[in-house]
Amino acid sequence: MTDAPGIRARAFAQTWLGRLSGWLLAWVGAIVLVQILVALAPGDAIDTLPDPGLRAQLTAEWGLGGPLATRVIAGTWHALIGAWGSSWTVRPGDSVGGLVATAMGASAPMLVAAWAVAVGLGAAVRGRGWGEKVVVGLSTLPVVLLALGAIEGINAAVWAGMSAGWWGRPAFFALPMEGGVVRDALALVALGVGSAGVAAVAARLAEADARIDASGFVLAARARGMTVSALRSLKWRHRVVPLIEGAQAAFPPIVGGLVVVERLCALPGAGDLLWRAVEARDIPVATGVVVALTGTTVVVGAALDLLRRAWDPRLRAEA
Amino acid sequence: MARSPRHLPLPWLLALAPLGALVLGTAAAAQLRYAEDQAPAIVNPLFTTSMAETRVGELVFQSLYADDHTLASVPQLAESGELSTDRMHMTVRLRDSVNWQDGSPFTAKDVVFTVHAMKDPATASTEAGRAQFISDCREVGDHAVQFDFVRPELRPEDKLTFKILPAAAFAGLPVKRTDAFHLAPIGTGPWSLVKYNDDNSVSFSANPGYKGPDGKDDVGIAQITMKEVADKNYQAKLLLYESIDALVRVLPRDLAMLQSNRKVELYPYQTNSWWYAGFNLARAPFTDPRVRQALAEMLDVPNMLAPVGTGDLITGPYVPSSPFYNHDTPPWPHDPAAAGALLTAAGYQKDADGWYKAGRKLAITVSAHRALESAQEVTINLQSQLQAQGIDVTIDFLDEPAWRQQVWTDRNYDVVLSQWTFDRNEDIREQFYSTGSRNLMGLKDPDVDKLLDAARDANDPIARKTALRAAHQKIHDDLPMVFLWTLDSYAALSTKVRGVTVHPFAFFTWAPEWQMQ
Amino acid sequence: MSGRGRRASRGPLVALLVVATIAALPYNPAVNADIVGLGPSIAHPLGTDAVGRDVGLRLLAAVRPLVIGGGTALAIALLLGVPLGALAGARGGIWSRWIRGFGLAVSSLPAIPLVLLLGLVVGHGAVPLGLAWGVAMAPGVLQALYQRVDALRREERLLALVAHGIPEWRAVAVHLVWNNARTELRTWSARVLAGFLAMETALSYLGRAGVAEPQPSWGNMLAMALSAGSSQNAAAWIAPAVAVAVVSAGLWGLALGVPRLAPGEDIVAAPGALDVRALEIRSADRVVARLPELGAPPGTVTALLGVSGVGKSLVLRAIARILPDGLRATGRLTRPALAWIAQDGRSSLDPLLRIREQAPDPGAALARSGFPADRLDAWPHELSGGEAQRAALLCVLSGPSVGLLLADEPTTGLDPRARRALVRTLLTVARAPSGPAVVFVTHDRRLLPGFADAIVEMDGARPAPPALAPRVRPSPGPVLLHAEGLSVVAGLTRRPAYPAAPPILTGLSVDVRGGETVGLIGESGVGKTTLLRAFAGLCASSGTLDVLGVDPRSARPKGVQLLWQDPGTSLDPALTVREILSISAAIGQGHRTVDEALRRVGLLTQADAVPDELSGGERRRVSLAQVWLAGAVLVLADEPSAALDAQRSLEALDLLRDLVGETGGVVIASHDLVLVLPTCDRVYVLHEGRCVDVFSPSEADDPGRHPYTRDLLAAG
Amino acid sequence: MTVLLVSLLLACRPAAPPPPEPLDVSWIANVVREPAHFSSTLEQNGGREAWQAFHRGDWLNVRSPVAADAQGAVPSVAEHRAWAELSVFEGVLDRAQGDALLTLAEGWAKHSPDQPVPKWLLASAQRVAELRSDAPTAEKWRAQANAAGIVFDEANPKPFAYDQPPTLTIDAIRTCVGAAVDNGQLGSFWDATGPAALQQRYKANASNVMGVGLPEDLFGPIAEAVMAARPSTDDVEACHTLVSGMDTRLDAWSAKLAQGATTDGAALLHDLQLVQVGRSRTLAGLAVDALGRHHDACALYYAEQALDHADARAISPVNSPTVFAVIAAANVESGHVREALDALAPLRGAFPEAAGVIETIGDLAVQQGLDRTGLSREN
Repeated sequence: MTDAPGIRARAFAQTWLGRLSGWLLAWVGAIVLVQILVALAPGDAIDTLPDPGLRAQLTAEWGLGGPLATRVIAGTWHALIGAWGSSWTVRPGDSVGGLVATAMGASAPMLVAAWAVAVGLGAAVRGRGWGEKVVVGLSTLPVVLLALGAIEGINAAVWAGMSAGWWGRPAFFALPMEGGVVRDALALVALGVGSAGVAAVAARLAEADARIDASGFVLAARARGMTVSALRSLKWRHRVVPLIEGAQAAFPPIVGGLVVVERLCALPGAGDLLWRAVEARDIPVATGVVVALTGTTVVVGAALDLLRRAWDPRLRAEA
Repeated sequence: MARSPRHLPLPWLLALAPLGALVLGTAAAAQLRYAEDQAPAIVNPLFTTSMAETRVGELVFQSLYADDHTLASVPQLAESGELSTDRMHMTVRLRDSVNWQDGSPFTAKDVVFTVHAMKDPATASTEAGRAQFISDCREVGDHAVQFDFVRPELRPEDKLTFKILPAAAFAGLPVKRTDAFHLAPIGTGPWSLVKYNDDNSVSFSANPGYKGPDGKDDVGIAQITMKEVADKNYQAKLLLYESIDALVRVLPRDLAMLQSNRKVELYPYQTNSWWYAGFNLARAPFTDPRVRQALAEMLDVPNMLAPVGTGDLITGPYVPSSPFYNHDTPPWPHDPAAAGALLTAAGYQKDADGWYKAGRKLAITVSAHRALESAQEVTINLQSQLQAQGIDVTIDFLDEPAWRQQVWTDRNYDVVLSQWTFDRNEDIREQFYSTGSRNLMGLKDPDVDKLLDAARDANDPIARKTALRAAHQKIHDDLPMVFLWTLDSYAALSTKVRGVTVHPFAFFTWAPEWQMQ
Repeated sequence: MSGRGRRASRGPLVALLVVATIAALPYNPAVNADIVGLGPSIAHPLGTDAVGRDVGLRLLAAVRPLVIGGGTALAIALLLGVPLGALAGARGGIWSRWIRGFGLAVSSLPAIPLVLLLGLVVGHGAVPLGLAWGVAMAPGVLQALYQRVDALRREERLLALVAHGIPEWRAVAVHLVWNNARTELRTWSARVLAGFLAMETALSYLGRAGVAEPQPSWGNMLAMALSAGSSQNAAAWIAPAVAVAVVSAGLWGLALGVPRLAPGEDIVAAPGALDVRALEIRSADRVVARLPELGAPPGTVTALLGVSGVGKSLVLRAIARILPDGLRATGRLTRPALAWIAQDGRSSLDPLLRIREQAPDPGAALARSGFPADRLDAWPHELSGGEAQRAALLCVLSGPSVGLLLADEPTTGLDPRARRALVRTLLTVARAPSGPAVVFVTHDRRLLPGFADAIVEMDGARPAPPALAPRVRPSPGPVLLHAEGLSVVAGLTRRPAYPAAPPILTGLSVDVRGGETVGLIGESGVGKTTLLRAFAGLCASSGTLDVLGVDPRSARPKGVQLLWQDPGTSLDPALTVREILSISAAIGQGHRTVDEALRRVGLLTQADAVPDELSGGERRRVSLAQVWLAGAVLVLADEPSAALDAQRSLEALDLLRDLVGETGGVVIASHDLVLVLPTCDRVYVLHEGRCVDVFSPSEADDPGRHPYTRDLLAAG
Repeated sequence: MTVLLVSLLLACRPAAPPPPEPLDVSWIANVVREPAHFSSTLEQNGGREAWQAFHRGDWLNVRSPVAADAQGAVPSVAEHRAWAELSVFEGVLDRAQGDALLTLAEGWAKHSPDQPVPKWLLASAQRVAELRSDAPTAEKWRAQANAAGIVFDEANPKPFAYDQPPTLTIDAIRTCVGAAVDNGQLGSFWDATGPAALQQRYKANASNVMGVGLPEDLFGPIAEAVMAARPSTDDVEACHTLVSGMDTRLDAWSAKLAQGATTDGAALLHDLQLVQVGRSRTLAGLAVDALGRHHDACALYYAEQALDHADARAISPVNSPTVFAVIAAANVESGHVREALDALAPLRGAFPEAAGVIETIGDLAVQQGLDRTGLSREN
């Protein structure tokens, strides 16, 4: 505690850089895992390519003849340096990097917004009695059920109203093909609510609230007769770390749910691209998307980890 | 409960904000949106295998001659044609005012390139058969091409209907499926492909330089969008919901719903198509005709058709309305007992849980294309029927690449469930001739070959009809496949699209005359 | 397993049996074109689907892939996550870092994309799906297990179990994981299953990598029913949708379900000087504390005294109206504006704010509280115990004035000098002009003279244990422990840590003979606990060390037992007293019986209680019984008097002496010289990394004592 | 969210269109109001079978028992209606077959220059041209036929006898003229004049009682409303407007009918598909009319509109045989010969005389594809 500021700053930087490099290592590890999976595929997926010339060219390009370790290392290296090759079947010849970047760009707003919905809802409904029960209950429904229910339900209702002459054809009708902003909002809510992210956040907050409520400083404040709203302003600071942890826990399921929602709601994006790549057995594209999604998870995880540490002096001291 | 604004759940506002924006939003611009089960993988007429590709090709490309409204061949890119007296050569004068969609002029070079590409073995064009009648072709000036024929041709303009590609867009021969061209095709057609969108839709816009027949150079619909909607049932709903304007193929069971809607009109389309379950004739146990017949007689085909909708059962490679259909050919009876006897004769023994031969259970894999409509219901039915009679059935739904590889290239399958669609000529030669390029089952029957040759060489309708009716019977007896049915086949278009005439095969041939209200 | 555990286990078992039966039902997916898309009828209660199969039967048969796939996922997740998590948690350090790093790498792969990719590799079906999902969920299980086991390790429970003689693997597997991480296991099992259901439904619905027709799955039933169009049987899509919703919600309920107590209900307080009448605090089934009368005029100091577990703290909290959930107070109460200071000063402070931010305008309060001004910018976790109490006081004093200050055991954990100083400060606060009334809880009678104006004694709800006969000191037996030139290093490892940490105690020479009780005295943090652990072979040390004839650094000496500062540390909270003791009896190879032990420590009636249901004193006695049953020859007791009132601590020490017998030795580490001196044959005073004084009780008044020793003696 | 969505939806509310003026077909309204009366009337007259036969297109079997009891001398109204339908239907078939035959004969030289025109074709072409009073064409083919050695047996004309009794059976006209002239094509060519002969036959009888044509009968009021407004050129767009207008009125009428209906009446209305049948008959009438005026595109449009596509492979009350015949005829005329065959397929079993038409048109379709390469695609 008596360290000179310089030493302290250095220690600080060291820990933070250490955390960051840990996350980076995790990402590399994840890429290696992906590469192992791909390399283990029985009968190379490339065999399904109709063009023998292209097959030979790609086999050489990807070193597919070599032993497992070579392929994994080569694959990981390519993934790391961004040499993701070109698409085989989804958009034959297109650069995977470009395809994935476009798709990730399309998905990013949805991902972030849905995540915000999950975290925000989880935080907003926490401790609101029936509101919490209903929203958390809804959030335990699978994304597919929520999205489907919303799409079919809204379509049926709008169609019924149109048939009865109550209203004309709204611009968003025929979800998910037309949809526009309504579809986006629906996908957003389905993804945010349905990935159990709300439940994860609310559960963490509930746990934290119980802990906070039982902690001495809150009791002391209550004993002094602090009002509920004043207490809230006292407690919010302590809900930040659990909220960050909840947000961290909520993110990967949302990434997974992205695939489902983009398919169901006919939205272009990384999930949709992955799906199509898998359908068309386009290994480079599928691998590229998974690596990119993994990267996103890692970046988000790392950012939140550092944020958490920045927020709580005790964690800072621990590091 | 009153709550200060600070505590209003922010995410709800976030979620609702776009809804608010919607109030200010405007409807989509007028354009023709049509749905396909699967977006065409390749927009290159040299490699067309599916109907979706055919339809897109019709929008973007033109041929020397094309069908007019009476389905007679009339010049499209050609100006005129002159057949030599021995009918072995033809000189086609090309229209000289036509430009490719990238602005370069259309010349004789392009025609010669296209023909050479089609005939080039290294290119392996799936349309090679259409150029077989041409032995050679060469430029005679910028806007004239001379064709030499293999045999005397009576009406070569009826065959010069393949799409023409721009030579300058390729690096020469051979042409590859993966050439960049397939994503940014350049044609002379009424529409040009603008973009493969991220949602797998494809946008087309009217080609400003389009030169139509008889000086009709303007196109009624400025924008066309092809949307990929995998779920057929959903396509019908989208049409009802006015989210798309055209549906190229309606599921039979949706017909009632669509026709009761006053905003939709149905057009018979693509009616010459039929389903089959084909056996791999090169693979045991299907090498044994008794096994094939046993399987055919085990199947209760009407039962399989029931979930799909209404259709006609068939006994051979034609739809019943075809002039070649042999109405005297009886269907295989649904007779499990007789089928059992056949299997016994083929050396199988019935055990408590199935048919065995040399200790191995009779088990087959049925492969079907994922995009085949209602394939799931049909395969489930087929599987259930055969399993009830002691034959193990595995279902394998294949994606487009896997289908092309396993079925077309490797012939690696037991039984395929698929559908063929023919144009009005109903030429089954490629499917059943022993060296036919689409003879996926591998049928090799000299009698069938003879009949098909006779039909090809026939120069009067009666002879061709007679030969093909005999071929129908023969193919039925050979049993390379169980012929299943033909379905009610309609396209549906919104009444907003006016002036619609649908080409019975290529759909969009006369689309330049369509208008959007 | 506790009684509650046994009662609760029947429900899930029955449910499991039902599910397994449903999954094992034979199912033939035969189609029938004659009954396509029929609505519900008697023959088909849920109607038929688009190819004429009974929807109800399919609904049931769809359980099978869920059971198979979910089971696979669960097995994989648990098999990967539990051992790794437990290992990381139990070992800590580099192990935990690498294992958790691996978990992080796996968990960075979002599950559904991973499953899709894996589907390319291993194909479709319930088992590959389960495999992939299991791998994807394993990091979650790992992390949860790690956190739980790590927390238990930090509470030194693992150390206590190992020191008690339980093999490490068994301590981890049975006690930490199975007995104490069961909530995590249940929660994560439910989450794995719920997640599998969601993913399987989604993929089967979307028709890729999920369960493919004709095998039923709720997802593909939904897909077929919806694609068959609205004219078909509506039950065909409603039924699977409802099934998914219900099962998913049920599983999540299992995963999230936290039993919640009814919120506490307080008596209404009238303003005025503190006056409590007929206060009764009750839980759902019993009265947990009772106080007939308490009054405190401003400016006075009142001590609330009573044996451990009598409910002193609850009374304070009832007055402050901050009773925990589930408790309820009745009676009459008037009170002025008040402030309350928690037992541990640090917990009274907001850990996320610097002291300056919590007491924004310290001014005169700074001097009154005695908080050093140069520490105002410190974080609470950087303060020592005494500083923290003063900081809490500072916060109270710098706030709006109060008429009553409630302090809950403010002196616990403080060394004598700090304790005296704090008491003086509290008195100053009370005596100041218009100072508040101070009511404080303590079990330490020695604080009271010259400090408390009034003493209120609370009666225990349970009878005190019988008094013990005075002890006769036997003559010293053989050497049990011999240490010479010993240096110890802090940290829980037998091998010196890298980089080498400086020893916290050096040059120690200690001898313990049979029948002796030896005290190690020093203030908090001097290294008493570390020294005790070094004796038991749990900490690294250098120098000569011989315990019961062996060097504990190379082999665990049999017959050495540790008593932990918190008696609960060595008690598995999931087991009953009898179960805990029978494990100890097994360690002692059954020479002594559990019933005898219970009788000796006077806990026969509490044999079926779990540790949480016992008071601190009772827990202490259970830990003594443990030590006796394990056949302890040398007992190393760490602050055995902590959290006990003086009478109880003496009783405990006597009981310990009694249990060890005439040939056994006892080493007591304590900060309270005065308390342990009467019990000890010899006392080693530790100060600033060295042993500064050694003496027997009779030599205590020797003027040649080290000044620090004199200081300690004076604190009493 | 829901509230917002609904309010948003309501904002899209369309301006209410003026209510269309409903039609009134009184007897249907009566059926719906008093279904029991309708049923008993049907039973009393023993007309149930006749009604069913009429509506399934089995026109030859429309027999009224009442009329039969009266020695069959006077055909019942139902029978005349059936004859009227038949005459129209046969007329359309005749038209289709005649067109096909002439085109086939004309195209022979172009598509099969190496093959002589078959004798049966020469004979038939000559006969068709004669029947159509197309003297130059008839003369051309007669010359060729004569040159080929075919002399038509004028002494034994095929049954053109307009004065024969209505008991004339189908068998009588199924005689193959080809057999007389060319043995080689036996069984593949039917008397091209059969339908024409029949049409004349039924027309004569039907018109005796109640005049010609469909529109004026059962669903006359519906037809009257549109007939007057039918376009004077072969303009499909105009037809579309016409049909849309009719549909709007029909929908309004249908709604009005439903309002006044008893439960049984509504069920009967639904079972008998009276509105749909009326619509279809009206459109069929329009189609026949358009065909008569050589408005082929319009005829095709009307007929396609008349068809119940959900059950387009079967003759039904909605899918009258005439509709199929019109589609075939219009398609043959516009060159869509193969498509004409699709339309005729449902008639194959029910109308033996259609088999000849189908063969002829089939031959034409084959002929047109002689020089083409066929295309095939998956899916």
